[in-house]
Amino acid sequence: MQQRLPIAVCFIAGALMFLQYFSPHPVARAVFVTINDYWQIIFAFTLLVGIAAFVRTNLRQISRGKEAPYRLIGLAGLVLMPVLAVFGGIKIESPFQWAFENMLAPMQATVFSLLAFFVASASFRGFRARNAQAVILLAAALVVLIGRVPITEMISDTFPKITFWVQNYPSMAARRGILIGIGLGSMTTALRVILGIERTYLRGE
Amino acid sequence: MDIGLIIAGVLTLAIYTFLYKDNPIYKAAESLLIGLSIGYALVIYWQTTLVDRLLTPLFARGELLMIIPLVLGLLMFTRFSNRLSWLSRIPIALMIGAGAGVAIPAMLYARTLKQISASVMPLMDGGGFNVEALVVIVGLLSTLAYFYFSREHKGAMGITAKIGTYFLMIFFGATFGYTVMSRMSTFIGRIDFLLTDFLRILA
Amino acid sequence: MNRLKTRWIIFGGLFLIVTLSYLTNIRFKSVASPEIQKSYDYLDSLPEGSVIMVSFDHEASSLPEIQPLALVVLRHAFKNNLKIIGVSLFAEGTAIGYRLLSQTAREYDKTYGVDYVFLGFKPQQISAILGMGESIAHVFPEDYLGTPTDEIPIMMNIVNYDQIEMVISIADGALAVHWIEYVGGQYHQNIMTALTAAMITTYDPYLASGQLYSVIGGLKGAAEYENLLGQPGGGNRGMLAQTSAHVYVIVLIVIGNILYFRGRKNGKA
Amino acid sequence: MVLHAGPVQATAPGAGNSWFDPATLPTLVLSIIAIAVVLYTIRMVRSGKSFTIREIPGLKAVEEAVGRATEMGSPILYTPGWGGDIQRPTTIASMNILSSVAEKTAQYDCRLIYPTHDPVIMAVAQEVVKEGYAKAGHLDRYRADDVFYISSSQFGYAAAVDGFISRTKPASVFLLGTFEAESLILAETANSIGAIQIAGTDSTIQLAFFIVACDYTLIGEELFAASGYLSRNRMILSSVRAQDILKILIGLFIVIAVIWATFDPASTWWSF
Repeated sequence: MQQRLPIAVCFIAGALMFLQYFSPHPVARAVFVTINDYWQIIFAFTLLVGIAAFVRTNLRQISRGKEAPYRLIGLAGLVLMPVLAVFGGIKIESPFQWAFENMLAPMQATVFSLLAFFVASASFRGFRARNAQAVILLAAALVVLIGRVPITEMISDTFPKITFWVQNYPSMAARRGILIGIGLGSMTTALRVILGIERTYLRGE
Repeated sequence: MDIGLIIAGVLTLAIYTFLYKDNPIYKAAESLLIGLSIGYALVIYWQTTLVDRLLTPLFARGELLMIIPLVLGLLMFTRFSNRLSWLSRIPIALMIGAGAGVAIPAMLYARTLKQISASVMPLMDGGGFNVEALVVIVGLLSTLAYFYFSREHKGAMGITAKIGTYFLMIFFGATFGYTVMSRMSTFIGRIDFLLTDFLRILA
Repeated sequence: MNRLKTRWIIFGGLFLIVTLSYLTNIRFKSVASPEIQKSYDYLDSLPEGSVIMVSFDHEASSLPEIQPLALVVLRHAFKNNLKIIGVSLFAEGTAIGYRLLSQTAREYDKTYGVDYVFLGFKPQQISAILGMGESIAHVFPEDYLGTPTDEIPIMMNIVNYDQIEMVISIADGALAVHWIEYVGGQYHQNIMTALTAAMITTYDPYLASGQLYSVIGGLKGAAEYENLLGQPGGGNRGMLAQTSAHVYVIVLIVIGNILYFRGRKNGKA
Repeated sequence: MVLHAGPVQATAPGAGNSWFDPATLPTLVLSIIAIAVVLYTIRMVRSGKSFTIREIPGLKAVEEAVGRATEMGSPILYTPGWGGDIQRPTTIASMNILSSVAEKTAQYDCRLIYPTHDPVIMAVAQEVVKEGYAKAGHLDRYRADDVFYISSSQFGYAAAVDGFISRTKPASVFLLGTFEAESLILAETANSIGAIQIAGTDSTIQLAFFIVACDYTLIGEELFAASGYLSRNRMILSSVRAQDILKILIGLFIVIAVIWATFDPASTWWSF
């Protein structure tokens, strides 16, 4: 029961979602919409479970005195957003949106922008011409980098042309090879899951 | 000066201190970021999913069938019990199964069929030899050979796979080069915020 | 420790170079690429009063790159007296979309509800955009500010995509693909995108097949468009910084290799 | 933060009342062929045949990475990236690799830290790691708190894992799963503290960053093959074999279509 019921649910959901793909019939559409709706709702609940686990771990560590100030900041942030939403709504110019625009969004954008620095340090370190492959990697990167600097375009249109060619033929061909491989690997994994052979999610106990 | 801008500026700088090394200021900003982002997700999902798609249909419109996802969702909470936690596998199984079911045709269509058709081009074009078509075919087939796992890469297979790795390297190098631009833009955007809005050096 | 010091030098260099070049504010006279020209010409050719839909399909973190892109589109539309319906497929794009739209509207003295409207965000992107193919008011019974959609002047004559000339998706991810595949595919709607530079290659196949009308890509695309509009802005301002950052990365790669070969010569490769 | 789109179907639902959409015929045919091939190889395994796969450079590194962490007395950090959810095939492949890594860390008594952005992945990973420890006979060494959920927000997750890497200074970092822009942030931070990075993903753009920044990278499909190799799971190995058979068929199809196209450019039977 503990194994069979989930496997049966998995199989039925999988088979239905597979079959509906090929059908424009209203019944098939309804199946898709229903399962998709359930999916979204269950996901929202798992988020609640995750948050509960997060709060539990943090409280436990605070009581042990481990990094208590930081843990408290985290929990305060977590509580702040719902409180603002409850008291001021979530529409434009609400305190909730204010907190989003002035606290959360700038921090997210800044973490994202760290990438600029890491791109620089990785370039310095990762493009050394150690062997034939590394030379090709280096050459392709340089061609595109140079071809995409606005100044190069003003000097000559050869580089942008080479860049275009590299991207659209050799590079595109390899990308397709990777995509086909991933597509096949994903497909076989998905099939094992539906057939109940792959039971990673049933592990434990 | 607008208090919001000051907060945003200070938080921006706090994150940047990480580039020097991990430190209490970054750690505090990081904790705040994690907390706020979880709180934000909670509010958004609560409103757009739980209220709009579950609670309103169920209680305001009386769609009794919505009890099913409600129960499935609540089963996730059995994870906190040792005895009943197996029940949470049912909703997980539904999610995994549904995802897998839709993945099979979607993966085969978008990642396989579409890619195959796009690669077929005549080798002779308007009387001349089509170099591009040849490059694409050789690139694709040799990359596929690289991803052939059942046999050791020796002999003809080895050479083909080796050519495949060269094509892969072209792709990786070009993609890296291409993405540098975008990554730099984000940083330039932050500098713009710091110089224009926060420090008001540029007006 | 050496590893960290090298990083600090690299990071510090980037910070300095970008900040300094941003401060100098030298403008480039970049020629518009055919792609940008095509986008510009299309919007320019629409008669006054035509309606376009602008969808803010991006997250807050990519705003730095998205903002100049969004602004050229919105400015061009308002300048030519086109009407704009704003929507968003990402929760995070909602507040930003509304802000950009109302900010640009103020520049051109446009009235909310008459010249433009912002309908807000709907989750379930696919069902939302397909639903609008039947009836926009059905998907968005009220606008972002809570006014019933059928009481808004601009929406009076608009039922679905049939009354809309072009959908422009401003995206930092794969969301615009939905517009192309579903709205372009099923409702034969013209689709244009304004994309972050990293996403351009993802859309190449759609551009090649004609499913996508045109792309305005990255800060560079925004800068070129700004020049066509005759209104240099964020795109242009960032161009020198962009160029120097680019050159900086190239220089780093070269130095990295010089050090590597010198190290190898000295026998410690 | 991304609102979850959920499963997405590739064909536009039509308004028609027929049960079958002819536009999906090629996909259906390929699906049937693919399923048949997979079932065939599964049958072969059931009747006692075993498949082997070629060496993958990144795989030996897994063993090394665990050994190195043990020697240094430092933990191992394993994270599946922000881009995937539990039903994503890459995530499942990553779980299979996690299972063998957990077994090894249990044997050597090396701490294994697993932060994730997805509560369901957290739940499953806890079970997988626990089972790995049980298999190695060291259930007492398992720490549930080391497999934990942090923010579903992309850069909240990135900032947190970054902080974790700089503070716990793991000897080895495994970045296996679906990654987006956070890939390079994590890889470079791991490098800055001198950790070995072993990466693998199905996101093509991020592969480029991993290749440049990481010590070992499993490229796309290699991730699936690796999960079979490490877990010695015969069913996964049979799937790898099935993928290879399909690759041959695809290769043949392309060659024939190209030759056909060369002599008959007007024909389009190969476009779907």
